[in-house]
Amino acid sequence: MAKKEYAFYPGCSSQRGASASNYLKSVDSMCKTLDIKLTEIPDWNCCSASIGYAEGGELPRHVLNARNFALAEQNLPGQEIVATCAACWLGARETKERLDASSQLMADTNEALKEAGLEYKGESDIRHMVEVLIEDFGYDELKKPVVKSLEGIKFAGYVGCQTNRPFGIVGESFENPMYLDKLVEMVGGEALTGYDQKVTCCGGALAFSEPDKAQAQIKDIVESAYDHGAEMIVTPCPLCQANVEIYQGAINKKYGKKFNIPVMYYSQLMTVAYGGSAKDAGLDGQVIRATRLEEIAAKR
Amino acid sequence: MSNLSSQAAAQYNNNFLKEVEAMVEEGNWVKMCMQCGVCSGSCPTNFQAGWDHPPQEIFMMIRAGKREEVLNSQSMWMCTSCYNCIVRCPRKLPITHIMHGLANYAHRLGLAPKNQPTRHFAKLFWNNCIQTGRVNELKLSLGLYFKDGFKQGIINGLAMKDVALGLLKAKRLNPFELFKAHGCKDQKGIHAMLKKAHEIEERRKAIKTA
Amino acid sequence: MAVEKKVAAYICQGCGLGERLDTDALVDVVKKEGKIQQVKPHPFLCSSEGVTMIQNDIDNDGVSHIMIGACSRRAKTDAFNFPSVAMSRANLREGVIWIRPDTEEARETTQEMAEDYLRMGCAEIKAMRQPEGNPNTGTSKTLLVVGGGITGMTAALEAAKTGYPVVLVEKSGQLGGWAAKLHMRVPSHEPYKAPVDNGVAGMVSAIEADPNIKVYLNATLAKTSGAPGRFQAEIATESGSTATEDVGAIVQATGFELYDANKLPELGYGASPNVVDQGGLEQLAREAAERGGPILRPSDGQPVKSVVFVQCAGQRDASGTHLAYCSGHCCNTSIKQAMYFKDANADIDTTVLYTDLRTPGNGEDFYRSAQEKGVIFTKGKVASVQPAGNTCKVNFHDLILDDQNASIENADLVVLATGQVPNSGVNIDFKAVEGEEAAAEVEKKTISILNLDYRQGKDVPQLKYGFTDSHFICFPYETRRTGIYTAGPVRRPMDIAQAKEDATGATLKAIQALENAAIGSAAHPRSGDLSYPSVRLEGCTQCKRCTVECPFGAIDEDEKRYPLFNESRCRRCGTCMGACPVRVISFENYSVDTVGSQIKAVSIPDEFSEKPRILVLACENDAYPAMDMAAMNRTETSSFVRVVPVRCLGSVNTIWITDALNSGYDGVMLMGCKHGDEYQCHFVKGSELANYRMSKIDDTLKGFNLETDRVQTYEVAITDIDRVPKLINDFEKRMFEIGMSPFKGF
Amino acid sequence: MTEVVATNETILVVGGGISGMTAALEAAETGKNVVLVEKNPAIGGRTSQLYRYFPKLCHPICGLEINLRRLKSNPRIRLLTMAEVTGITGAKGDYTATIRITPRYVNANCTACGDCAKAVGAEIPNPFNYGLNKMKAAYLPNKMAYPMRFVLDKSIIGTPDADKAKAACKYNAIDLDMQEETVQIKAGAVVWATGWQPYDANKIQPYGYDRFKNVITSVEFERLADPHGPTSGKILRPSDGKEAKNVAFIQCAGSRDENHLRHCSRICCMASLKQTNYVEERYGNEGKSTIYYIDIRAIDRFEDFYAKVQANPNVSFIKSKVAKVTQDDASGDVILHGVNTEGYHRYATPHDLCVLAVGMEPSVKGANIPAEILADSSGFIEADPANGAFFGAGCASNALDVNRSVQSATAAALRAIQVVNRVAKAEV
Repeated sequence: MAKKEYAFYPGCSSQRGASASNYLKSVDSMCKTLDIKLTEIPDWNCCSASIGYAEGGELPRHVLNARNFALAEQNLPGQEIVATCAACWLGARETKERLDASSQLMADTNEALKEAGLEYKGESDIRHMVEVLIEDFGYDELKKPVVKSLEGIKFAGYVGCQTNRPFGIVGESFENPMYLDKLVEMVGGEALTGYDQKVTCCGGALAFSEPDKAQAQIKDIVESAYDHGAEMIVTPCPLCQANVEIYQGAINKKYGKKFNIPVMYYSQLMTVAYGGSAKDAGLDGQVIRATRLEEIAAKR
Repeated sequence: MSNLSSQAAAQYNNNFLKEVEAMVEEGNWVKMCMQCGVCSGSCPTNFQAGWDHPPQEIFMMIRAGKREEVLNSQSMWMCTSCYNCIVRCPRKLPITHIMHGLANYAHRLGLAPKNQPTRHFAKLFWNNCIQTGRVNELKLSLGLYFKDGFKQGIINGLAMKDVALGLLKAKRLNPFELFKAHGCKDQKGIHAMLKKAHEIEERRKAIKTA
Repeated sequence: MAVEKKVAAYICQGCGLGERLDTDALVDVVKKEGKIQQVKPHPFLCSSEGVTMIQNDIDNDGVSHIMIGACSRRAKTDAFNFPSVAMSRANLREGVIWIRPDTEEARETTQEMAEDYLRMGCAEIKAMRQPEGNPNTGTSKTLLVVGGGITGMTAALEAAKTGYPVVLVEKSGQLGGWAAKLHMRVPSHEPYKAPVDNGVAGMVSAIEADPNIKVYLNATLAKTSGAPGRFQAEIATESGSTATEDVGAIVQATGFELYDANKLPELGYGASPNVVDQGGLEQLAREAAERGGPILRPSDGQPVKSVVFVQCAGQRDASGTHLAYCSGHCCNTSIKQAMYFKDANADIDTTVLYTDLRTPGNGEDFYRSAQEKGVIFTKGKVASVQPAGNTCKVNFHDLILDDQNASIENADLVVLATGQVPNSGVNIDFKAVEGEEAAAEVEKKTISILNLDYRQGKDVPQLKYGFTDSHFICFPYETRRTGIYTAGPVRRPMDIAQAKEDATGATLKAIQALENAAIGSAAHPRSGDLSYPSVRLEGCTQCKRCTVECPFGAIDEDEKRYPLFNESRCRRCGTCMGACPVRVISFENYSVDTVGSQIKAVSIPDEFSEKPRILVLACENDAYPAMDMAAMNRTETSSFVRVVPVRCLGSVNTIWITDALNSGYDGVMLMGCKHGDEYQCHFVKGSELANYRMSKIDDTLKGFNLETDRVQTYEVAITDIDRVPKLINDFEKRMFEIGMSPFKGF
Repeated sequence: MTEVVATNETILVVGGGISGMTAALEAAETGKNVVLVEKNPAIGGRTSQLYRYFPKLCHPICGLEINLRRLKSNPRIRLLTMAEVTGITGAKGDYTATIRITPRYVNANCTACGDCAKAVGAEIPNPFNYGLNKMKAAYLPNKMAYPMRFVLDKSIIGTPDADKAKAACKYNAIDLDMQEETVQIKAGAVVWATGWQPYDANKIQPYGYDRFKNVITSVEFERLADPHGPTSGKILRPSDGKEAKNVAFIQCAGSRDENHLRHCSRICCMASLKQTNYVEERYGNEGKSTIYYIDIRAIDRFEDFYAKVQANPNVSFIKSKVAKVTQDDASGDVILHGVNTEGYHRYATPHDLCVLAVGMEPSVKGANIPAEILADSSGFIEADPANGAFFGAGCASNALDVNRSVQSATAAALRAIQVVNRVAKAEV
């Protein structure tokens, strides 16, 4: 398989010691297996996420993202930018589309970038890791390195919002995207295709500011996973992962539930299926341990 | 003309709509709404307490010139950025962005509800992320807990301690972030760049309203 | 020219007929009782050999009348297609073997059924003559168009383009009608983004340039007489003189007036010059255009800064005070008018207040375009418009914000979207009822447009609200006055694009009518039918039922008060034949005799055989096909029933019923179409009249002292494939309950 | 080989639905020669698949019967079924059309006795009922079919079933060697009346047509209500055959939506209003209907019909574009989620059955018409001089109801006649 290279935009949550460090870890291992070379964009900055609007306003938000584009163009010419975080990908892609659409906005952005000694030419493209996997490799290619089957584990594929809307993965529907289920089946797990909360919003940033509202939604997401007999939830989004995993305790208190379901990243499943260790898959990074995965990972 | 009737006269004229078109991100789309309500029905938070007006109703209120009611509204702050409204809108209005834009505008004018938690958090988040160029999750959470003062902060913090402990155990929350944080090297450049961006934005808005 | 009559019969043995029926016995019946000596059975009659056999007899053996005993008259029509001869068909397949069980016990009654149908077929064919076409034709190819608006002008131009001369009569001093009053019109071609030229000037000059179009301005119709192909129009011209034109057909395109906004004082009309209707706004827009300036506020001539459009003003009114209907075009028209303002100056506030915005088809693009231009659409019900000085306050209920007391202040201009009221002339069906409204109605509608000298009234019948629309969804041009077609807003509320389409369609129908009249052939729905009614005047008692009951106003009265048939106006339904108490009206191939002799031909078993006979007279378009389809499902049906298809239940003459009962039938079922307001009878009044006539039959039955249950009328739809067999079987049960008729064997 | 006599004075009508039939009949009854081409084995088109018409609630096949009688008795119309126009070349007054005729495997000998169907085992989805039920692979398209002649589905050709059918036919009507053929005909003018197709409901993802059995389309609902339909007119929902007494109608399913069809399909409001009537016809006061709408577009005197339905206590109206449909797995009910915009009331309402009032798009979109013609952005044929003597009629030219389609077809017939008349003049 030909080596593929991308400019990597991990985003704030995927830094060492940050909330999605386990995501980062598993992505690294997965890419190693698939012979994908990710080169971090030097000195990348925050995308300002979707919550950045209130204080940030329009142009500053775009300028933040444009700075990353400019750095990528400058240091990693010709490479597409790949983000693993849904919000980073969405924010960056929105900026790109707006700048492509408006020469005015593009000019303003570059006027601001000049202050940092940078220029955005509008070349570099921004994609999500899942896009890369599905479009540049495809399920068949991705299946090849599988050495261990996750047989017998039932997964609820929780896609959430921002890897799904408004852009989503090509060929998938906003209401019923199937790619997580396909990935799960690819690694031998059982996908609960009937899972009806797969695109419900986890509350996003409101998990911080309006915990009650967000947790009400998270409750539905987890409950339905249990109802459909899931043992684990799998997701492509750091914020979804965090929100759905870490508030289960609080929800149990509030609603008298006994939720305790692991919430995984697709990259963790793939790493394990590819024969990686629990550590390679960042399984030690779970707040709710994925014991069965750890067992499979432990098998030699 | 008495104050009351001038108030009434403002109703249902297009002044506020024109203001929104000039000053609010994607505001020029508001006039395209045909009041089908699919956005309202698609919003995940609009059935919960505190949510006073769904998007389509906000758009109607803008067209009806209800400036204060709109800008004082909690609604825009309830947006989780799930983008359901955008993908379902039959007129392709960028509803999420309009709501964000309205929130931003209300915030800048100081008309947004005081102590609106999301408003507060959004401000924290932005400042947090531009300070070093990257978000510091620990400071961000602490900042949020302590928004209502120290005592409340401890209470909020304790309420969340299990979450925090869980993350600590999983090495997904790093206490040392308080002292030695992640961050970009060229923070000077970033600050200058953003300062410039704000200037330009003000300049543009000034031209529009002139 | 009528060749000497030679009858032949053919009996098919295919599709199981051969196995299920005793062919020899059938042949015997035809020979002995049907009195047709030339009978040919065939194993597969509709095959090319079978058809060739028949064609040979016609070509070489001088056969002029044929009776085919095979499948339903609706089946194998391509094979059994012998236009040169008279034909009757005995329905042995769908009518007999497909609805009877294939069992030994059933064999006898099944055979009897088949034999009866052959007897009937023989009787019918003998009573038939091959129609030769109505000789009383007219050959004028000229089209009379009444009304010079967009619709009338379109009709005139399209007719001329097709090669037919046109006489166009317009009551006003110039062509163009309502459209000429428009500043611009709604687009009818992509892009649907902005108003376009009203197109009138081009059409007017095209008409003036066309030698085939003769225009009478300031003229009206003083009298219209005649029939398709030979109408005579007396045209009163401004000079006071009367011009007479011979025309073959007529298109009435007399358009509409706006609903009188003076009836809407609550909406401020009349109280302020700044409240106008859509016509008023067009005038303001035209003045502005001529001036090359903005649209001005009537009260003080200041430029309009804000305008409010009130949709459905005096329309969609449930209270009964104003128009109940929607005029269809007004939403697009208001959108267009709002664009007049926005296109000139984007800062003008334009608000459209609506309850349902109705912009079908590509109108949605036009709506969208208006929004892009900043026209504001507010879903609200307007309560009142209060003029105050140079502005108005519009009070309404905002349905979205659920605000009962919403209002728009300081509106410089308020435009009321009032509806279309048709110029359709006299409502000839109007029943004078007490109450001023009614009186007003009469008063308003006494000015005739066509001044027809028809026995049944001066103008074309109206459907609803004064519109002259057809009542048929699949046949919008199914007019009740043959050769006269209405088009445009007089027929139905519509916009310009639809009116042009409608005019073009109506023109085709008019041309078709005059062409068919010229060859003595019928018009829709029996187009191609060459039969026509003839009357034996010496027997006529001048009872006038035919002249009154003809659904198409085809029959007048001559100076001696005898019915005067205008065959070219006739639609061949036979309602007159059904009406005639002395039975002097008939068609060559459809008469009291063709049906009566079938009824009499059926053999009636004696009272003690417990074999009732039930006569079914079925509408050939709905009830009869329903039976065919029931048969395709092999739904078992009584073997005692004998079905005779009729052109329309309206053609059923009560003599058939009394004859049937006299000759020992146990019961009679009449199956026709739904009548009443939503009537489905394609001859309009046929089934209704039949129903009325049968309501009178009870006395006759009592006269015979027979149970009234023995004669029943049913409304049957073509979809009643399960219901019809059930009705028949239930009726059979009922007959057994009340017992056999005492009239058998007399 | 199929013989077709046609000259530049012939009018070619493409499509045998109500518009095509009308155009052909009106032209023929005015004395013109017509070739009528229909791609299905029988004519009648989409209206023959409707149970009732609005606003009269009369039956479409009643009008069809009249049109069939007109057709049977008119020698000027040459009908080609199972035939598709694959190319049109030439210009006004002088066109050459290429027509592909696919084999029916049944010839004119067929008496429609049905013995072949009895003999054949294989079953195929019944297209007349939108695949809601199955039928034998030797079939009569429907009870009103004209030509009234059976068809062998090509799926059984070369299988024992085909031979069984042939063996069962006493009249030598089955010809398994029939081949596809291509004929070329002349025509002075073309009336293109290929009608409409329902917008693909699978594309309207929030409503789950592809996921929930009890979400169906308005055209499918017509078949459920029709005595000739798969349930003999009982309104039973697909998932479990339960009587659907609480029915939801979602308006603008695909129409007025820039993610789908930009235009308004005009008929859907009236169709749903009409269909609430079916529910009550079957279940009386137990039959409840709810219409979810943006604007009710009941134009001209259709307003009366709307008013009547509004007054019906068994029908409720909610001004709302439904946000999404979910399914209650236990009961099989569908749950509609959204907001009533008149005063903002949120709802999540269960129904037995959900009917999508799907939008109307041209069966053959402008770009796919095998001729050089101008169509609008929705694919409807524009009335434009650039199209020469190629005239759109009915729903090929615009989103129209039946009444307006017939008007349009009648008008198109005249435009075609104008051309062939000019040709005739020139030729004498």
